Amino acid sequence: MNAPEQASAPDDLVRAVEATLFAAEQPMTVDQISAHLGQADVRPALAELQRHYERRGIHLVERGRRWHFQTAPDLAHLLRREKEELRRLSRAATEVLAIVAYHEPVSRAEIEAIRGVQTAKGTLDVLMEAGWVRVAGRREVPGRPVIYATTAEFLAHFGLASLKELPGIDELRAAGLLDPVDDDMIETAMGRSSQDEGEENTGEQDGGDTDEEGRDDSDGLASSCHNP
Amino acid sequence: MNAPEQASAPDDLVRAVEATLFAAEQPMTVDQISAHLGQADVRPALAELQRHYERRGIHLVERGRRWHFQTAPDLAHLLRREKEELRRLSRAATEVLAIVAYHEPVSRAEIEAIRGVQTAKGTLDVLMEAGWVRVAGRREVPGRPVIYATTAEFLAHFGLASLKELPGIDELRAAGLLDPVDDDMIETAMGRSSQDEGEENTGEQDGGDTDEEGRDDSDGLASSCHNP
Amino acid sequence: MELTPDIPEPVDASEIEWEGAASADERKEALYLEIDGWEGPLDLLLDLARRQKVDLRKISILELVDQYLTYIEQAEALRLELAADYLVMAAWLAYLKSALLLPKDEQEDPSPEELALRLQLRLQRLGAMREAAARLMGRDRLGRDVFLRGAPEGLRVDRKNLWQCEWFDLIRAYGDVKIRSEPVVHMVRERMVMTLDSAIQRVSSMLGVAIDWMDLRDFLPPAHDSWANPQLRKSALASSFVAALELARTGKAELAQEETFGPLRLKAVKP
Repeated sequence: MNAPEQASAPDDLVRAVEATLFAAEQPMTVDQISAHLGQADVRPALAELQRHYERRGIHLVERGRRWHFQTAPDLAHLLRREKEELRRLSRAATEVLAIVAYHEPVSRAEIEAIRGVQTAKGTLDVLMEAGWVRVAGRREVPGRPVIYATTAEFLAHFGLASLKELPGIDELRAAGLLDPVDDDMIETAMGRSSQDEGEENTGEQDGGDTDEEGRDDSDGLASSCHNP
Repeated sequence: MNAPEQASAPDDLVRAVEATLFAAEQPMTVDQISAHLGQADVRPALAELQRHYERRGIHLVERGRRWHFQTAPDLAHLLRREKEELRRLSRAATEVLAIVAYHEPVSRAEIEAIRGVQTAKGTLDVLMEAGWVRVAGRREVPGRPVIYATTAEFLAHFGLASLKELPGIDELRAAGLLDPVDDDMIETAMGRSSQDEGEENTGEQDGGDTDEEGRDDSDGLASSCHNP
Repeated sequence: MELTPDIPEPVDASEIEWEGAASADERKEALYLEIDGWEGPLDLLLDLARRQKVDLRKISILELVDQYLTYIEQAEALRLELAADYLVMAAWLAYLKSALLLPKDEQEDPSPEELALRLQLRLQRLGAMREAAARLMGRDRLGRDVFLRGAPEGLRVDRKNLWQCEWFDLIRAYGDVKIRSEPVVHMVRERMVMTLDSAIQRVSSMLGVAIDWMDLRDFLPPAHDSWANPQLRKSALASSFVAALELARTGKAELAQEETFGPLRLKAVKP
């Protein structure tokens, strides 16, 4: 199992990239590393480092076009104990996160259509506060709803190089399960009358986040769904 | 120079020590590492890691019986990179610099008295950052004000052998640098209006004492009295 | 909703991490108690569908409808107050069921089969996201399973100003300071003037010997030697003018000017 690059000392650029990423407080893009090292072409060095580290206790990984070192996943059991517990996400939040990731960019109404319930304002806030979800603009349809997408931090946190690595995404797409929801009949069946939709749109036109609050209050019907 | 430990993948204990020290927020003693890894004897692993990393961009070092990773000393310059930006000295700063050069050593109060306006502390700071002005002690008067003087860098930047090479008042005057802008205008106005007058005018324009004319604003008033 | 004392506290959704379908069995017994366990009718339907223990693509919609309606009846029997959307869904499912059982030729568009398929797709979609969420949460997560460097040195880019100043700007600035701040006193010292006193003296003595009107300019010293300086001449003219005004004020001289800007003439007033 002798990898050739391990047999000799790394060259200066490889050492420099290694030291830079090691010292960095944030994951870095190729451009950032390159700018830090006098515009050198750092890609070959990154590839060499990635190979070098792949069997070590530290790995060099690319997440959403950003590179960082992290401990090897198989050593998690040794390291976990001293680290603080991650805040546990509510079931609703994990579901919303998955929907954003698999469908992005996605509006709140679309999230709600998939889940079949209103999404409390706090749920998206929690995900945005965690740095995993961001506002990605507005959809250019009537009402111009805000649309959401995931962030580079999301990819880094869940160990994904890109959204293409989301578990099972290809199968889900092939099965048509990631297609846009367009089903008025069932919308109606679930108590989300067209009147509600209208209000929603009006709310979103007001822009900003305040509309979300208003909606939760006004949709007394919907909120009472799971909180009778 | 093929070190034997590089030829194969590190064993699990080595990987565990590597990951542990990588993720540690503080340097760790052998006992702490060992306690973390089920009381394993980690010394051989530390020795192997130290050998492995000694030619890389990261080193494993022991300081005061505690172990930690750090950037290789020869790459330390990468951690603090300087980016130089060309910036033009502000008008106020240029004036203060000139005053220091002509009057050094000079206190801030004196600079303000000469400029006739308050001088922000930041202005002197900029000049000191530029390396052109330094604190040259304190004046032994009540309040012991700090006094400022120019530096060797100042002379070098402006290509001066010494401050004596600064042009004297007479030279400034000859170069027209002491002609007040406002009075220049009056001068022009007078020149035009007195052209019909002849001799006096010619004298003014040719005269060696050009500096005198127009210096006193009241002259303008006086001349208009008799200039038809 | 009113809970009788023997009904266990509903699980707060914000406290639990979604565990996927695994808990469905455990919940079976307490089905009718867990109104708060579902986030709306679709959630309940999904849970019921999972109880069929088949692929979501193969669930029996009719069976599902029956299960849902049974659940609603149970809840009503327990006099649990159901949210409106559960009841709307129940009504819709009852309609769907009857439509599915009707002869085919009387169907409207979309057909009940189509509606059943869509419902099934909805459940699949939600189910897929539930599973995806669970798989996502189960990945090696940064800060839980894998860790960044604990104490990175940090990279710093210090911006350093490279100050620029040209020689001419420096000298020019000093010139400006001098111009702005040199006190007037300085200029007076350097300038040759005829003082008002000497002008009064000169004008009044000359006026004493004059017989007729004299132009003010004739009172000035001859324009040669030290008096050739034009600046000094201006000063002498100004001072002589003021002297003339002063003599006129004190009644020692008369002033006359025939036209605007014309020659100013003066003559002694004989006592």
